[in-house]
Amino acid sequence: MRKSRLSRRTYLKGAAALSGVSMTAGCALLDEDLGQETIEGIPDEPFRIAQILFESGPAAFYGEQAMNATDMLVDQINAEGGLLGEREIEIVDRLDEGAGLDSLISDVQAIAQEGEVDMLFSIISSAHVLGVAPAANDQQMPFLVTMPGTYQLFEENPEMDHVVRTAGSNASGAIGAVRMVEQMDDIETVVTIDPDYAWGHDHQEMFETALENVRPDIDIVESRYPDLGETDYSAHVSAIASQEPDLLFSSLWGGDTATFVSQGVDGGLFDQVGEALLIGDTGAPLLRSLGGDMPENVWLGGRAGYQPTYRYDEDEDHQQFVDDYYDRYGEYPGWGAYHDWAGLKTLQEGVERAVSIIGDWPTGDQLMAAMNDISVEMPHGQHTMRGPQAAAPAVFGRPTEDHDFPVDHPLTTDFEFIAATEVNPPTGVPTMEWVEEIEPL
Amino acid sequence: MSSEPILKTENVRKDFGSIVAVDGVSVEFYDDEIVGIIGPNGAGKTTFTNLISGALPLTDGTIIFDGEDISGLQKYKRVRRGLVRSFQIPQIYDEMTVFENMQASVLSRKQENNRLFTPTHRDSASVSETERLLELFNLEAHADDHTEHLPHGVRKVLDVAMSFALEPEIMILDEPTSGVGSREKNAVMETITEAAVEQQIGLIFIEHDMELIRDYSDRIVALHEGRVLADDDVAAVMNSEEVNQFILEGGV
Amino acid sequence: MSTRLPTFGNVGLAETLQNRRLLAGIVVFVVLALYPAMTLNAYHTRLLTWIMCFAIAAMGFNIVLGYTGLLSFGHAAFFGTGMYTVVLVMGRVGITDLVAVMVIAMVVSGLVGAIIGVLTVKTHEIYFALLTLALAQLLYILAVRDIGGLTRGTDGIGVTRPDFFGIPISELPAQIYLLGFYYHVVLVALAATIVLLWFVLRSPFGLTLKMIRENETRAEMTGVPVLRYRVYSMILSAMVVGLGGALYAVLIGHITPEYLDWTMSGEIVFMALLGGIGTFFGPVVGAGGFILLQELALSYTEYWHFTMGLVLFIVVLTLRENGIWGGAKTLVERLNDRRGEQ
Amino acid sequence: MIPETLLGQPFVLGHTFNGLYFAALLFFASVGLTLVFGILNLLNMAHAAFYGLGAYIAVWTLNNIGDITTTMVALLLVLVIVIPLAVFVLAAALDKTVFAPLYEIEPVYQLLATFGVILMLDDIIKYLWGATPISVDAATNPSRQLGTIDLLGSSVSVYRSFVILIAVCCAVGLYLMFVKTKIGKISQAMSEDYEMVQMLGINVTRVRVLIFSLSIAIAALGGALFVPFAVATPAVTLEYVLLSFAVIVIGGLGSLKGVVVASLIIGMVRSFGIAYVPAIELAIVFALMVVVIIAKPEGLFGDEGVVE
Repeated sequence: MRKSRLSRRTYLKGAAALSGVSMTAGCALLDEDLGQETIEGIPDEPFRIAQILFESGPAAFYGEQAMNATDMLVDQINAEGGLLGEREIEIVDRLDEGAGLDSLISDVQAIAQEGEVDMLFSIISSAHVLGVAPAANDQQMPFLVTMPGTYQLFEENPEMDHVVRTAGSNASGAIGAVRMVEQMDDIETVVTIDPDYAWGHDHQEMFETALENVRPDIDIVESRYPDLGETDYSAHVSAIASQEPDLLFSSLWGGDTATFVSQGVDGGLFDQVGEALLIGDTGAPLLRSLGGDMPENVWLGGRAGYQPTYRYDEDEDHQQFVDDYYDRYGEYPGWGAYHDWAGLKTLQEGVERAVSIIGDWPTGDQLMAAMNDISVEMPHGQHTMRGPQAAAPAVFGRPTEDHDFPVDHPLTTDFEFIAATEVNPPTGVPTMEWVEEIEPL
Repeated sequence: MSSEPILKTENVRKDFGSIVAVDGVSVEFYDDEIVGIIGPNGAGKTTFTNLISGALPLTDGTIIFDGEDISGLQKYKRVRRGLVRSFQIPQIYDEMTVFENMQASVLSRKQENNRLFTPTHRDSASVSETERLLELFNLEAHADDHTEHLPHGVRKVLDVAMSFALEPEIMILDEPTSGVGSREKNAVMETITEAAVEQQIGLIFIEHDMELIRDYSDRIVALHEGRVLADDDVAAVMNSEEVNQFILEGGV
Repeated sequence: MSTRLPTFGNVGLAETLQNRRLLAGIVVFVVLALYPAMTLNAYHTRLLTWIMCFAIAAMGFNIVLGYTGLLSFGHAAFFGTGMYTVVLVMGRVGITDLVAVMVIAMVVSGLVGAIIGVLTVKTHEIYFALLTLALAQLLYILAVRDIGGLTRGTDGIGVTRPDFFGIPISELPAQIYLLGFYYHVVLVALAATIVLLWFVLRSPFGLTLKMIRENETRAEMTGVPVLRYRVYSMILSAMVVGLGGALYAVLIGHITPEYLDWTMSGEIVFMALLGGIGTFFGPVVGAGGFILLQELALSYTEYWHFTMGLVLFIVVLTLRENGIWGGAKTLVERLNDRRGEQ
Repeated sequence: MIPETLLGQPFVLGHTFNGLYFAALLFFASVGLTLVFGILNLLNMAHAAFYGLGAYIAVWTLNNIGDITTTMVALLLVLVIVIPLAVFVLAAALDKTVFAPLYEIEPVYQLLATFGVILMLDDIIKYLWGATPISVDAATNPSRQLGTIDLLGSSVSVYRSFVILIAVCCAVGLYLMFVKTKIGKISQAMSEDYEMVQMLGINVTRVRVLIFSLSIAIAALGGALFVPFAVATPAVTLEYVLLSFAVIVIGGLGSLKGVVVASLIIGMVRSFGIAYVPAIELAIVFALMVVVIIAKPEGLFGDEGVVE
């Protein structure tokens, strides 16, 4: 949805590109004398963000959480005066990913053309980010990517200097799961079930490859790929139950996990499997929608510790975030909310860092450069950017009914934490090459 | 009469399930005669013409055209050889003009359907031939009209004219005057037969109107229950006892 | 007997009319060609490129619906084939010249068109629509499931920019490439498609397709090998639609199987119908109308599906095969008539 | 490779049960489509959208009914009687307004106009219930409350058995309606010769509204029964539009028997397909559709009238 058709301004960005001005890239920018490119002082108008997310379709599950968290956090930041306490943030536009890639790219073009937006923010779909990010980068339009996990984003487009991603890549979830299995006893057979698109296939491939390295004694006896948005898993459930595997691994996410688990419970699936590792982005809203149906022999988690109960008592910021969110929306934040929280935190830090180095409000290029190699404090500890890409740890927990929160659905407890260094490739190493060489701990 | 028949059916048979619609019909047709086909409803007249034109596959028997067996030949190939039919209900192209309808036939006869780049209105050869044909059939006044709203009689004439444009050796007309006002019937038949004689086209026509049959046929084939009841000159057939019993009195 | 050209007075009239149309066409072409340089508006230029790609596709589609009279719900197959051919030819085969890539995309789409054409040749009306839909959907599943390992499933594949006759033009900055160069390539492709189809559809070949549309039995009984011409029509249509898809692939830069899905076919049908399937320029107008309408609806409401659905519903019920282009033409004719009377 | 355990009897039974359940849902989604086409000559692409609508209405009702009642009988009555009845009334109103002009136009235009209706209905659902998938709360969810029973060594969902039973009743009911009742006989006559029935002085509009609304109500019934075991998502509509077309094409347009047989075929193909050849399961359905249209365009039972 594009609410604003802002007045057309002079064609600044495009003209710069047309006249062939080459932009200096990366951190080098920060070290140089940037006199004429900087803007004097802090601009009067707010920092304008266009948010891209699903407002329709199955993935609106995340879109809604992300939108809620962003609205809440922006209000909070602005209540303190805004970025640096001086410049307010305004969400001037929201683009619906449900409109498809054509519309997204064309709208990004329009936004860049109008020059009335300072940064693009969020985005959910891996397929979309692979199309939109290069297009935004071509327009030299800053783009802070918060949710999609595809490891191909920067590996396929290594040149992008106007894009950063504050979410860990899907490697952290898949390899985190392998690290979990590594420590488990009595596991001989595994069945995997993942959604039938690159997200699912990537997860399965990384999981299988790495598991072969660290636990060659374990067999993956079957791999299933239901459609994204499948409404009836009963055939899959029967087929998996018949295998009676020691472990079930799944990267199904959002509503798909909910449907799968509830139909699995119905078909007695979790009595037939030893343990289940559900690493799709699963959080409090999922547990809420499942009600009392969550079996006990599952591990929930994956990239980053995005569970409201994780270090709730130890981390004041986290506690405040969770409570505020609950007060405002009547439910606990899910992964979509946490992802955008990490994004906004990184933006705040990036602005501070840039200003402390150059002494002036940064241009878009400088801001993006400043967000490279930065780290922010998140519930799971330091959330570190390696270049433009975040390296997140993996956290897993058990569902429990036994908690002090004012909701009658299970939340997670008994957390296992796996450090970011264990579940992310070193800087510069392609993900799949690293996965193939992974070694036992 | 020419010595060799242009079209010959040998023991042609057609079954629909257990019903035998055409039961071993053998007839010869020549390119310089007009043959009327008569018979009560259900006698197999239309099925017989459909077999000849290829609209229906034969159950048994042979169809010889111009000395060659065409029993299994595709419809359009029979047309290209000169075996053409018109329809009881006019089959014309509704959303096209009369001129285009006619030119479509002319171009198809010349097998120029695959020409890609000359606009049809610039193709002077087919344009002038189309005009000549329209004049011949008194259709030039309607040349630019869409055929959809034309009076039935005009549509009927156009249908027949389009078949003439194919320059056939022999032409089958399925009730050429059905739906035409009784006063115009003779005029329509007159136009058709004159054109046929002029261009040396053999005619086969199915008709219920016995007067037209008597006036315009050289020969009559009478069908009854899928078989040939009589095949002779007009007077002989009309006076045949069997024909009178089964067809003429039966009230067609 | 052939003394008759003059009696058809409208030939002369048509000639003048055509010249006026030709003139108008040239003016439009020149204005469009100069537009990016004059306005430097990247958004408009991109939007125009987008519209022109789909205008080509919609015109190609209308060969089957408007001229041959068959509603295909599977033209996404050709559009998507054009797109994926570009990616695969550039990525896997290593051919990077724009013209070569486009020609190959057309040939491959034409082949797919031949196969689908042959398989559907004996069906009509809804059976034809549903059969084309099912066949295209098979192709879609092939791409989604990444069978053969070519498509990378729903995440799709990125497209690099092709060069032009050995000039390494792909190294230009994106803006200059798309606005300065590629826009004009698409414009020329659209102009060429219009001119070519203008002649083809007025030729005996085009008349033959119309014969099939109006009365297949009669066409057959006039000696036309109907089945063969239906396949020809499908091949020609597939090639043009494939060209549209191939051009669009470079513009969008990233391809997903969505472009093979039946809803994509629905969009192409929608465009042609909106503009007017009974008119030559209708599909071009329809592509523009559809995309502008969608952009407009998207900018004012999140309920843009409703808006589009309502428009489709109303167009089908009121304008039918005339579409907005045919409707506008009728309106102009009526106004002219009235002026004539006064 | 098929693991041997998969061929064991309990699992074949399990897949058969899943297939029957899926066939039941397909039957609900497609039977009205084929009846409306066969009797009223309307090809309503938007038909399955009412399946989606039924699902949303059911989810909404069940999630709000908790304060009034949680009795199982009441919940099931809501799904089987109340919701279809409400949609029946809605459909009657739509028939008189939105769909009335569509009866007059060519099938090809019907297809396109009703494609527009899908788009509109899509957004109406989104406006009313949002785009996030919703599931039925456990407390008022018959599927979860009824649980499972052991049958021949495998656990069988009670609720899903109930859905299959309703589908069988529905099919038998329709059959009886067509052969026994006057309205059924008129409908059959209409499918053969609409004009003739009109000329006999029968109020065809009333029959039309009845058949149309009944058909839509059955689709909504299917959606309502579907949702307790699954979730309501906007994608349900489009999925079932395609599948229901596959069903009626394979079964033969306008044939009740065809819908039953084709639903069973596709249900089984999907169930066993997902279990044994998951990668090409959906491809099998479309391949089947292609083969049927090419080899026998009238479908398996398409040339035999509504109930032959």
